[in-house]
Amino acid sequence: MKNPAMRLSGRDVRCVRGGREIFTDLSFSVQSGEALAVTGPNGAGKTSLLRVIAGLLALAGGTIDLEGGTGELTTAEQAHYLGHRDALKPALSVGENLAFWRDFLGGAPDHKQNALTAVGLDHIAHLPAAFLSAGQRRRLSMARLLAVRRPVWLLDEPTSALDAAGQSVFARLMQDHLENGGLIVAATHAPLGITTHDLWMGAQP
Amino acid sequence: MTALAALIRRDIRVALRIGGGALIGVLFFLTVVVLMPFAVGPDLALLKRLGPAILWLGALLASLLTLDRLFMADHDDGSLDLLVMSRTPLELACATKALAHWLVAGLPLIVATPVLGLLLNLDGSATLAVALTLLAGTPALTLTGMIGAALAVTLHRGGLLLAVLVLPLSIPVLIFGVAASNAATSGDTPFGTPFTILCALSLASLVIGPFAAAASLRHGLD
Amino acid sequence: MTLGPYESFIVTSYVLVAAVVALLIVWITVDYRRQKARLRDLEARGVTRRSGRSASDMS
Amino acid sequence: MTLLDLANPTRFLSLTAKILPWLAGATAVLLVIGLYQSAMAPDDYQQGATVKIMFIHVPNAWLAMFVWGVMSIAALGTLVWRHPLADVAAKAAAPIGAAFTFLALVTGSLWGRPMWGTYWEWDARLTSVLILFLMYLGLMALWRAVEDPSRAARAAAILTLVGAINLPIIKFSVDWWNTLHQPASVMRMGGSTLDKAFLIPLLVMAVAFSFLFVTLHIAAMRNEILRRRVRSLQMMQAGKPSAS
Repeated sequence: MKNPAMRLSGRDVRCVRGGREIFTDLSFSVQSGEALAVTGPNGAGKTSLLRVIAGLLALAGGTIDLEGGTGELTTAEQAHYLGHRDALKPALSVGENLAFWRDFLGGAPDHKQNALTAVGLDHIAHLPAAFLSAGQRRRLSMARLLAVRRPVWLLDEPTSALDAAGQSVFARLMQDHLENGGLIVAATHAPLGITTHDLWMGAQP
Repeated sequence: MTALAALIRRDIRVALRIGGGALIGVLFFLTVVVLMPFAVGPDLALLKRLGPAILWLGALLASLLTLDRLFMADHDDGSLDLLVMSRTPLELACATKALAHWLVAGLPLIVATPVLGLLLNLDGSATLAVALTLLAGTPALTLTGMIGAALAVTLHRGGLLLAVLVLPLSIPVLIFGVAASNAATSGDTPFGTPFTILCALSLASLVIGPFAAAASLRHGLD
Repeated sequence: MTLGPYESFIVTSYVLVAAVVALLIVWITVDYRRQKARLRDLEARGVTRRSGRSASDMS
Repeated sequence: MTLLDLANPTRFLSLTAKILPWLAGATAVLLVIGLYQSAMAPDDYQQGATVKIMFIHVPNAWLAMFVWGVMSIAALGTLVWRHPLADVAAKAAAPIGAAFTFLALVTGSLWGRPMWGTYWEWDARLTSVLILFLMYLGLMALWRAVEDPSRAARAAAILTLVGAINLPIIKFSVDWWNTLHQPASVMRMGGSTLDKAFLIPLLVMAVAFSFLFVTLHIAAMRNEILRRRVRSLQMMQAGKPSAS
């Protein structure tokens, strides 16, 4: 199932957080099949930009538009946000954690097992999430992106804590997503393993 | 509907599993009520008179203290971001979380009431009246407390601040809850009037609570 | 054996004690079966205590 | 059978597997004898047949305190000697102790009802047992609050020991509080002048219940050892990469 052609664009975006201006006059544009890698030094506002797009931070100025999406839904409602924190409950099992997000976000029932297999966690689906290592927790939150289809992926340092194998798995998943007409905005320090457009934030080097 | 059912299932599971604090509220309720006679003396006639008030105060504090983590836990692990972003209206999600919380933390208080009524020398009808008023009133406590829990996330503070914010809001519930229980015990005032008002308070907070909590969460995220 | 006017209290106490003790026994038995089943399940999946040094006998 | 032998959980499991049926059998026999003797015991000239409640109330009350004592020793084992089975013993004992304390409370109040006219009187002895019950529940809540049992063990051990030191103080305060408010008018048990006709069934029942506790405790400890084994195996399993 291919997503219709979409374009996520921001014009003159300004972000103020705690009274401090994080960035201003930032413009960007990504369309279906493209990935935007947001790079820059710590504190440049990469995470803030993702949270602004996700609707988790108020827009202080400018506009963010998603063209070609489902009309009545907001950008946030058509997006996946993979933040620093994994949104997992240690008391629930791996499978239960994923099943909850699949049901809550409205994914198809059969996607859970496939998603777990894709990230290589299917053999420990019954174990409590408390037993997972940082990298495995990351893989489990990646599985969420697969269990529920959303055209826009907002990824904050997605490959941190992942080993080489995990990074290549994730690169393949992102590639599939792009080929299906999805689009990705990722804040990152490390190369993602896919072709990206770069958006540099902070002072010009 | 699946979304809300999933949320309720998750919250109940997390609360009941190891590490969850579902039954600590009841234990607190039990302890507070048992402590009272040491302060006022073991005079059974006096305890009988104070019984409904003691039970109500205990239930108020117990339901308030367990609310602390209602949104904070979700905020700390990042789940709250996803709840806010989802297609399910945040108000509904808040109401659902309140319902799940009430089921694991509020309902056990009502189940424990008869035992505590025994300790406070309340007779059967008085205990029943207190249990009934708690059943009608604790939803209001949970729902107004939820506003405080949402504010606590915004302010990155829980605990005592939450209590200071929410306790004044719960005064009406306390007044009519105790009034209805006393009316049933003494019998010189009608039970119906305060009890109806108590139900009305619960219904009103069912409307106000989720909206206020959702608004506070939306504007408080960063 | 007559139990006098308070027969119901005496019978209730004995029944309650029996019930709670029975509950304890049932809980312990069920718990034992469950842990055993989990161990068997883990063994079937090829996870054994001999397969890694990290799992000491304790904890 | 030295303490050192028992320190190895695997040996503990195989040893107790042999002992447990005998313990259970002895408990059953003792209980039957105790119950028969209790049934045959005469009525008290003051209390009538309600004295029969004593035969189950007193053993439960005795175990309520004894189990806390066992847990205190286990707590010392955890904190001082770092005996590997100590926190297993402490954790397994808590729910059993709570159950006996609950029974002591309920039978006490059922025994008191005919004497006092109410189920509950803020009598010093009952009140102390009630506080002991609350402390058991708190301890169980503490065990449940932390997922990692060895981390919970330290906290629980400290709480258990503090409780053991505090319990006499609490008992003393409650006694004082009670006499302050009401002259001792409540039922007094026969004390040392207890008639032989009551004393023998009572002792048999006390021994039978102690055996019951030991049996249940060992069985619960076995479960706890298995539970930890499952946990560590699962953690190993989580650490291994996918087989596929």
